[in-house]
Amino acid sequence: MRKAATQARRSAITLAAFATTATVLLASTWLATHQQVEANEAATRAALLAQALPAGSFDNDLAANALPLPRSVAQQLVQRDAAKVYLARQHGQLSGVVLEAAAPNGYGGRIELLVGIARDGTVQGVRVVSHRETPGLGDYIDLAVSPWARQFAGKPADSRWAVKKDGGDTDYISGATISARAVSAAVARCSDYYRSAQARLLQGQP
Amino acid sequence: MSRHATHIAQPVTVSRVMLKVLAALLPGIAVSVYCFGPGVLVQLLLATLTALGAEAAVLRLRQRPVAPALADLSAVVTAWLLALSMPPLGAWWMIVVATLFAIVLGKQLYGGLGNNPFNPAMVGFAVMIVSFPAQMAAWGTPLAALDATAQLQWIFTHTLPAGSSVDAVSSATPLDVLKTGLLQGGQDVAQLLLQPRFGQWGNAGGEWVALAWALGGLWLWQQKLIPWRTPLAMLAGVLAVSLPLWLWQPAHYASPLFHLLNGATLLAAGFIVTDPISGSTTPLGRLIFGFMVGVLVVVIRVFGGFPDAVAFAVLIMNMAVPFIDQTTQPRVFGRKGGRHA
Amino acid sequence: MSQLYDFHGGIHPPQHKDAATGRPIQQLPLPPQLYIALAQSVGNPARPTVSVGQPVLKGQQLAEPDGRLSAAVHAPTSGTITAIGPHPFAHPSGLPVATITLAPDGLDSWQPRSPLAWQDASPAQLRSHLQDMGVVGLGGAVFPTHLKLGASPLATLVVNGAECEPFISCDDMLMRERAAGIVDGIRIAAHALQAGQVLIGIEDNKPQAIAAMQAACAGTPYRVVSIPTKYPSGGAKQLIRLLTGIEVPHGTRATDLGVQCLNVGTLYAMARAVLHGEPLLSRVVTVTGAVAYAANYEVAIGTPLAWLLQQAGMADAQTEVIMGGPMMGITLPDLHAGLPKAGNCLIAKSAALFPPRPPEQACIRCGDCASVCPAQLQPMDLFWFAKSRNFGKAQERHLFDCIECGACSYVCPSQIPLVDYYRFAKSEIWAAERDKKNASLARQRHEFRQFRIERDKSEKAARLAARAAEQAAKLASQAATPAAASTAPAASGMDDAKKAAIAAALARAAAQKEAKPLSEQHTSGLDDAKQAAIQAAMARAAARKAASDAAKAADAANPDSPPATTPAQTGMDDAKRAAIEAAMARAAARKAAADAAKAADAANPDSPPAAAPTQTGMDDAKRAAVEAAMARAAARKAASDAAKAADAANPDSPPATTPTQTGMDDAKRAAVEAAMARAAARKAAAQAQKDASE
Amino acid sequence: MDLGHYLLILVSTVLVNNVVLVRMLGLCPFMGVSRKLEAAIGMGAATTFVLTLGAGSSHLVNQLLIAADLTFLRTLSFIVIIAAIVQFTEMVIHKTSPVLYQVLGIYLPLITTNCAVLGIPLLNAQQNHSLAESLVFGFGSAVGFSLILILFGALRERLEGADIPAPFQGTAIALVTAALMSLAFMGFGGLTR
Amino acid sequence: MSTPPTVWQDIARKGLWQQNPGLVQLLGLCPVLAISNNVVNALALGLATTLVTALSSATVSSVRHWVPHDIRNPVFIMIIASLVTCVDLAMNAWLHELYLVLGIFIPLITTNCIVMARAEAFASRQPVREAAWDGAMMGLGLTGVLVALGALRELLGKGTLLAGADKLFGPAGHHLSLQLAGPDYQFLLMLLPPGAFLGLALLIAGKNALDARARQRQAAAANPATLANTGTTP
Amino acid sequence: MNTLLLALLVMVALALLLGAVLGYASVRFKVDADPLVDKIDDILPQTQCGQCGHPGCRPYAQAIASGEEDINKCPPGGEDGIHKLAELLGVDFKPFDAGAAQPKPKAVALIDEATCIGCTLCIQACPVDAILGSAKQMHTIIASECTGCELCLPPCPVDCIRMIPHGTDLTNWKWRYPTIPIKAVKP
Ligand SMILES: Cc1cc2nc3c(=O)[nH]c(=O)nc-3n(C[C@H](O)[C@H](O)[C@H](O)COP(=O)(O)O)c2cc1C
Ligand SMILES: Cc1cc2nc3c(=O)[nH]c(=O)nc-3n(C[C@H](O)[C@H](O)[C@H](O)COP(=O)(O)O)c2cc1C
Ligand SMILES: Cc1cc2nc3c(=O)[nH]c(=O)nc-3n(C[C@H](O)[C@H](O)[C@H](O)COP(=O)(O)O)c2cc1C
Ligand SMILES: Cc1cc2nc3c(=O)[nH]c(=O)nc-3n(C[C@H](O)[C@H](O)[C@H](O)CO)c2cc1C
Ligand code: SF4
Ligand code: SF4
Ligand code: SF4
Ligand code: SF4
Ligand code: FES
Repeated sequence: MRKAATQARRSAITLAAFATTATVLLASTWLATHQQVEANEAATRAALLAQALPAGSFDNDLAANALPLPRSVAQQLVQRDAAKVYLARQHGQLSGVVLEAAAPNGYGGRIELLVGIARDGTVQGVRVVSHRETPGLGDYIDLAVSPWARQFAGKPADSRWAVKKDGGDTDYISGATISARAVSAAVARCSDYYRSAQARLLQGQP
Repeated sequence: MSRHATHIAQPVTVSRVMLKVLAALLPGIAVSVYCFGPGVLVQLLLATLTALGAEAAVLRLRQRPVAPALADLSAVVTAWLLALSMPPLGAWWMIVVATLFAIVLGKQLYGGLGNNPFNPAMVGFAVMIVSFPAQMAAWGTPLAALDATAQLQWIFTHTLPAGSSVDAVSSATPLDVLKTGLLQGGQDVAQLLLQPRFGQWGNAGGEWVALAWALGGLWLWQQKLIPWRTPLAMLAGVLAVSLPLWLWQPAHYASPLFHLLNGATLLAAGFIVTDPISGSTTPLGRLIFGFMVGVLVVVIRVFGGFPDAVAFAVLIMNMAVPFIDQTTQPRVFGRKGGRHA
Repeated sequence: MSQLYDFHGGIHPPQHKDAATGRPIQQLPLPPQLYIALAQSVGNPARPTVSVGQPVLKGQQLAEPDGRLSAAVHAPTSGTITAIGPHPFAHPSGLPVATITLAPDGLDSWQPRSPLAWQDASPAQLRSHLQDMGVVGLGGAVFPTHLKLGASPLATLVVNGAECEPFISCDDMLMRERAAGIVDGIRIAAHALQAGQVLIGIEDNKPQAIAAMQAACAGTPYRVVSIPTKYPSGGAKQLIRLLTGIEVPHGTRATDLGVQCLNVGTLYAMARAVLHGEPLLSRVVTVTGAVAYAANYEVAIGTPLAWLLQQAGMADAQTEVIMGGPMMGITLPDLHAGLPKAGNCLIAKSAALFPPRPPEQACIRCGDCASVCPAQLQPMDLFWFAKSRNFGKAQERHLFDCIECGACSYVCPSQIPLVDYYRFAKSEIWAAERDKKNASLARQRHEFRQFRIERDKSEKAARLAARAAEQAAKLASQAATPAAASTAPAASGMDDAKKAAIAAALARAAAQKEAKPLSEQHTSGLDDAKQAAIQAAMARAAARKAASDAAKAADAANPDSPPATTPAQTGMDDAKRAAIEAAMARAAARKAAADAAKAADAANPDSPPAAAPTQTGMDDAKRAAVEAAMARAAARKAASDAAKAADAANPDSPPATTPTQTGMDDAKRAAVEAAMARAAARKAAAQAQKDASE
Repeated sequence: MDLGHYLLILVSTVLVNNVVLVRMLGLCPFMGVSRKLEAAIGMGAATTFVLTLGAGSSHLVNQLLIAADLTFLRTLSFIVIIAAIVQFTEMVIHKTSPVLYQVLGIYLPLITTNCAVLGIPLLNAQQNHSLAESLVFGFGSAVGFSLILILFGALRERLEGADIPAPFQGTAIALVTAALMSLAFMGFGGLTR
Repeated sequence: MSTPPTVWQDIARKGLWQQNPGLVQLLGLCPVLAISNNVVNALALGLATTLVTALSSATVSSVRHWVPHDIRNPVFIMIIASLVTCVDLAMNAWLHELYLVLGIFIPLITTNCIVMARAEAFASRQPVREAAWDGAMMGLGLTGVLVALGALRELLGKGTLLAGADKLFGPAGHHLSLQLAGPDYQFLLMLLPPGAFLGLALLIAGKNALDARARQRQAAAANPATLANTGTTP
Repeated sequence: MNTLLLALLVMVALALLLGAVLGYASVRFKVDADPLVDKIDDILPQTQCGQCGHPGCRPYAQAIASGEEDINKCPPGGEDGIHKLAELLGVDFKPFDAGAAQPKPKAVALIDEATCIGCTLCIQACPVDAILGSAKQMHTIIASECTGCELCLPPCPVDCIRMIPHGTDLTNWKWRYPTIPIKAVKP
């Protein structure tokens, strides 16, 4: 057992030496890059949110201005216990909000969305964050695949939030109505919520 | 003269077996043609020609004798079963591509008849539904008023004569309609089934086709060409999932009868799970294989992403066949207990 | 009516039995030549006890069994031995085997027959009588019958009258016509086995046989059971299962489960052998198919098949003929072979009866084969593995439980000759096992050699070290005497000495350690001794034989005898040479025996170093072999000298190559025998070693 | 959270998002150790052990790293832990079960370089799983891996006898088979909506 | 043949063809299959991997004498992991968009079997320069397979080539993208996991066929007499 | 700097702990013998001919086990042997090493006893002690023990040893492969 102890010590020290070198290397790389990385990440986040609200319509850091939604609202919007609303400000004034939302009844399951709404209730943008719609069929709702989602930009609050087939305003792709229907319904819920909560939101409360 | 250890043999051949399978498909084909029109025959023809051509091409490449392989007719069985699973009015290139994948990828890459672990027809079908879900979801309405020339025009040019409704060529299948309806919410199964698409037993016209498949299957069984275990176990698997669900929440889940008469359930029971090559061969293995296919069909139909799941259920279980076979070896004469992995 | 226990699977091929059952068993005249192969049972070929030119009487022993599984061979009629040597044989390989050719003299005169008073005889006596009479199983396996009568008491004796294969009807006719004789046989077997019950299973497509057997069994406790016609109900395992419900697993003897199965023909032959002292000289053969006179014939063993078929009216000598049934029989490669004891049926093929098999197609895994397999195997898997030479897997799936009944081949819609694949796989596996066994023997010998070289080396090293130590010690003592001498050399001298001594001790220890594993086998030493003794005995036998051969050769070479192709001188020389050889061999044998005795002594557990016996045992064997080889060489030299002398003496005589060759052959045989003995000794030693280590 | 939640994770990791066929992790052992069923079973067992343990311990380390704001050390620390677990397992198996060791052969050290073994902890970290979730996620993924490996092993054993066109013999046909398996597994898509 | 190949040529030939990690050794398959649905991603990951293999092989080789046997694995892994993290951080900083696409597969280079395998099998026994060259060649071999597979899948799946090249090459990359089929064309199978397996199978089969042909030609050259009776095999 | 120190602390602690565990385990669970060698040796034909470039089968087995040698170097083992090794080691089958000796039919050595001068050189060469004889005496080969390694051929000064291929008899006759497989010509 003496031998084991010696061997253990030797291995431990060698390993520690390598660990030290590796860590120094890593830490210095990190130091060299972390500012750039953070900037990149912020930009990415901003870009994501910016697809929900047009650039130039706000000047604050949205991610830093997130409020948790009340539980009942979260239940309604995302069918979960927690969700956030991001407050966009222009010159310190509330200029719009971005809501986390979800459509539970997509063809392949939940569709996670960000819905941007201007101060006056106009829908400014809808961005699909994640979905499980059938590739090649229902995935047209994703901006990466088709510009379908852009049709929501600028739609007034009192639009008929339903696919045309059901008598609404939303375009859809025949053979994959469900996906469009699900997104439309989710946007409708957001719009409704905003209208009911507009006053409170203007005061920075969800 | 060749000298074999056994000097006499029954006068059966693979070609004869396959011919009988084709014959057993005829009643179903007849009803299909009655329901969906002559487009079905076009699909069958296209599939057959493609299958034979593909098989010949591969064999030629491999410098193998072509004629005997074509004469065993197994490629035709594959082609027919595939054609019968595809939308009857699908575009011509769809059945061609599907058959190519079935024969080349599903069968010949493994060395041809007898070597393929997966059901070739189902390989072809799965490739298509994954690649072209939209086109694969569009079925013609049964008994739709679309004449032969209009069907041909649709299949080959993707256009319709003036005045024909697109619904006649691109309505969804009952399974799809039900699934969509339920997803949309607001209506329960009973209400949904009132739609004309469902007819009396849940599939206007389609139920007769299904029953004709069953007839063919029974004849095959009577001819001792298929074992009873696999199909029966499959139907039992369908019941084992659909019945409790239906009893539990009839508003959300369709009845077992609906599952039996819709989609490819009975076609599969008679002709697809019974594919001897890709199926299990041990007695217990056949029961497990069939039962699990039945279970998966309903589970994926009800909870999964595909309205009809026969192809995937069969492929998933094909994958498990060698393992099942190895672990369910029957007891050998004189030996204790079975199974030895 | 007793209960029947159906077995899994089975098939119902067309019967075709009527063609040959229309007429009673036919007798035939004696053929001009009889070709009696020496391989008439599952074991080794028998060893001839007669020589060419020797006249023999009917029933006289021609060859004696060589080992337990071997069967004696007798003269089916009286006549003269005209040749002993390779001749076509009824075997699928088409390889010729050692065969005794007998020219009948037409007198058919019996040697004195000695029946056995079986009721008073001990089972051992009965068994040895049966072995002497050459009785083997006539159901197809030609397993020596005396070995099947070993275990008593036995619960059930199953009598196999099923005859399930199409075309064959020899048992059927035998039961119809000679039921009483069969029942006599049953009586003897039941007595020997002390059988609790006797069940006679006959397929229900033989009502006349059933009736005859029932009549013959009247008044006895033996029960005739009619069983459903289904191939292969005549398989021993299937019949046992059918009649008793017992399943005999592969690798288990039926007697361990309290049953034994004997064919009716075997029992009839047994009755003849015991009650009349008649060895197994003839059998009933069904000759059918494309022949004019399909019937069952009673035929002498060794009858040329071509002649027999000609008698039965086979028109075309080129016709392919099956020996056995259409399910399990073999296509005969050469019809010049003599009828073997196993030959129950000859079917001349015709295109109508045997349409050519359609070409083989791929297995579609339909499972038909599995549903008919009486062994409950999955034939398609066996086929799959055999086809792809995956023999390990095939064995795992119990390839060796396959009884090669052919039911699977019969039903296969892909027309795959499945049994061909199983036979191929089985013989490959057997070959691999032989190779494996040889490889492990080779490894042992190689390791022993390594060990020996190592030992020699270390012994040498030890000796050297010891000498060095001595030297050093001497040096040291010399250096130590002058007191004034510097200490350094002394010390170093001392050190050297010590070092050398230590080295020597170490070397010795190592040598001992290495020697140990071998020294632990007392048993092997003993075995070696025994082996050596056996070897000695065999050598002596060989010598005796060589002498008698020589004498015979001398006889043949008698100048009076008609066509004296061989010069008398050479014959004389031969005799001389053989005598010399024999003498030397005898001497060698004696020495080997003495050595063996010594080895045995040495192996005595009391005697000190047990390492020696093993070594000696091994070495002895080798020494004996060397001696044999030397003897041989000497003999050969003598022979060639003699031949030269003869040549010189008689310039007219043709070159004396033949006798020398024969001499060579004899010598070779002796060498082979010695080698075999040695191999056996090795094996026994290895076995003993293994046993000891376990 | 309730049991159903964990069950869902399990079904999702084993079937719907199978590590090998859908996430495409752990493919090297999937291709390399599946020639024989026996080896596949052994590899599955070893991986299950390492992956579950690795998922749990790396979760703990991750908490530490987050607390100390050292997330850039994530990869390094995870892999070191996993390597240690693997090597320890290897030595124990080598000592206690030479048979298993021989079956797993050179692939046991390669568990360290099985992407799944690092990928799953990284996914755990990315998805902010709790300890229990991490464990279930790791275990489920490993079971999914083993399941596929075993079925594939049996399939490949059968393919040994098949008359496969020359260029496809060996790995190519194995990949074709994997393609068809992954095609079949697409059938599970949408099962856990 | 001409002069015997140098060590360097030999290493290169092994890495790029004979012992190609993706086609022959079947190591490093995960990124090959997961990130190969278009050429650009494939190329980016391949280059990143090459960088890591070369650097790690060199490092491993240079420290090989100081590492006790029992902690060989952890040490090698540690070296690789820190190199990978450096690459990861660097890409995150300067190729952010690509970084987002490649996602988890950058840190996973750590466990990319080929990196470790080369460290174990080659670098731990060879001098630094050979080891670095070997690592680079193996990495390039893998990159080659990645790009080939990426091209195959992108072409068959979407009918394009080098779509999104700007992510790697900057705005100028737009001009590299090719659209080779109608905009409607899409064959999803090739873009999904089954397509990845199938594509690699086709590449391997292709290599086998080429090798077989080469062998045959060699045999024929060595023994012209047999040329007549060896037909061409598929 | 703070970050760096913290990082160092964490990593070094981790490394120390694991290094200790591993170092301990490496001694505690040390294994000496490699069971693989036996398994490989079991497959090799034990001809001991050295055609693989190793002095006997076991050294070759050791070389394979340690990964130094390929599995396709043993001519007497034939392709069958390569298959078995490939299966054991879980690697792909590869055809015979093109440069090495190629398999040939099995044979045993036979000494022409008339020519033999009894020099004993062959005895020393035989790896399995299958040759008998002593100085100045004629030598003989025990056919059943001869592995056919041909090692005795070169040393014989009078070239009196020949290799005789194994013949077929009823005991070693084999059923042949049932059909001629329709296989394209092997490349
Ligand atoms: C395999 C498969 C996948 C499908 N995926 C989707 C999907 O992701 N989104 C969708 O809206 N519809 C999808 N559908 C189509 C629906 O089942 C249904 O046919 C359609 O949404 C309703 O038809 P309509 O759009 O013509 O009203 C899919 C169908 C199939 C067969
Ligand atoms: C498939 C098969 C069928 C057999 N059919 C018969 C048969 O019909 N009659 C018979 O006596 N032996 C038959 N045998 C041989 C028996 O298994 C067994 O060897 C014989 O009955 C033992 O008796 P014996 O030693 O007296 O020959 C058959 C063997 C097999 C494998
Ligand atoms: C191998 C292959 C061949 C195809 N051939 C055609 C074709 O000939 N005509 C066609 O319209 N689409 C063809 N497609 C499909 C198209 O690329 C496209 O998916 C389809 O036309 C979608 O159009 P639709 O939805 O408007 O019908 C083919 C796809 C594949 C994979
Ligand atoms: C009863 C029976 C069912 C069959 N079912 C199928 C099938 O479902 N799919 C298929 O491709 N071929 C089927 N075949 C044909 C054949 O078995 C198939 O082409 C092989 O899998 C090709 O090797 C069937 C054949 C028979 C006899
Ligand atoms: S009967 Fe013939 S085709 Fe059917 S499974 Fe058996 S071997 Fe295969
Ligand atoms: S030959 Fe063998 S495998 Fe075939 S049925 Fe008879 S026992 Fe079964
Ligand atoms: S080549 Fe000869 S020495 Fe080498 S392993 Fe084979 S048989 Fe043994
Ligand atoms: S080497 Fe040749 S001459 Fe010398 S003993 Fe051996 S066989 Fe005789
Ligand atoms: S397992 Fe090897 S790269 Fe993923």
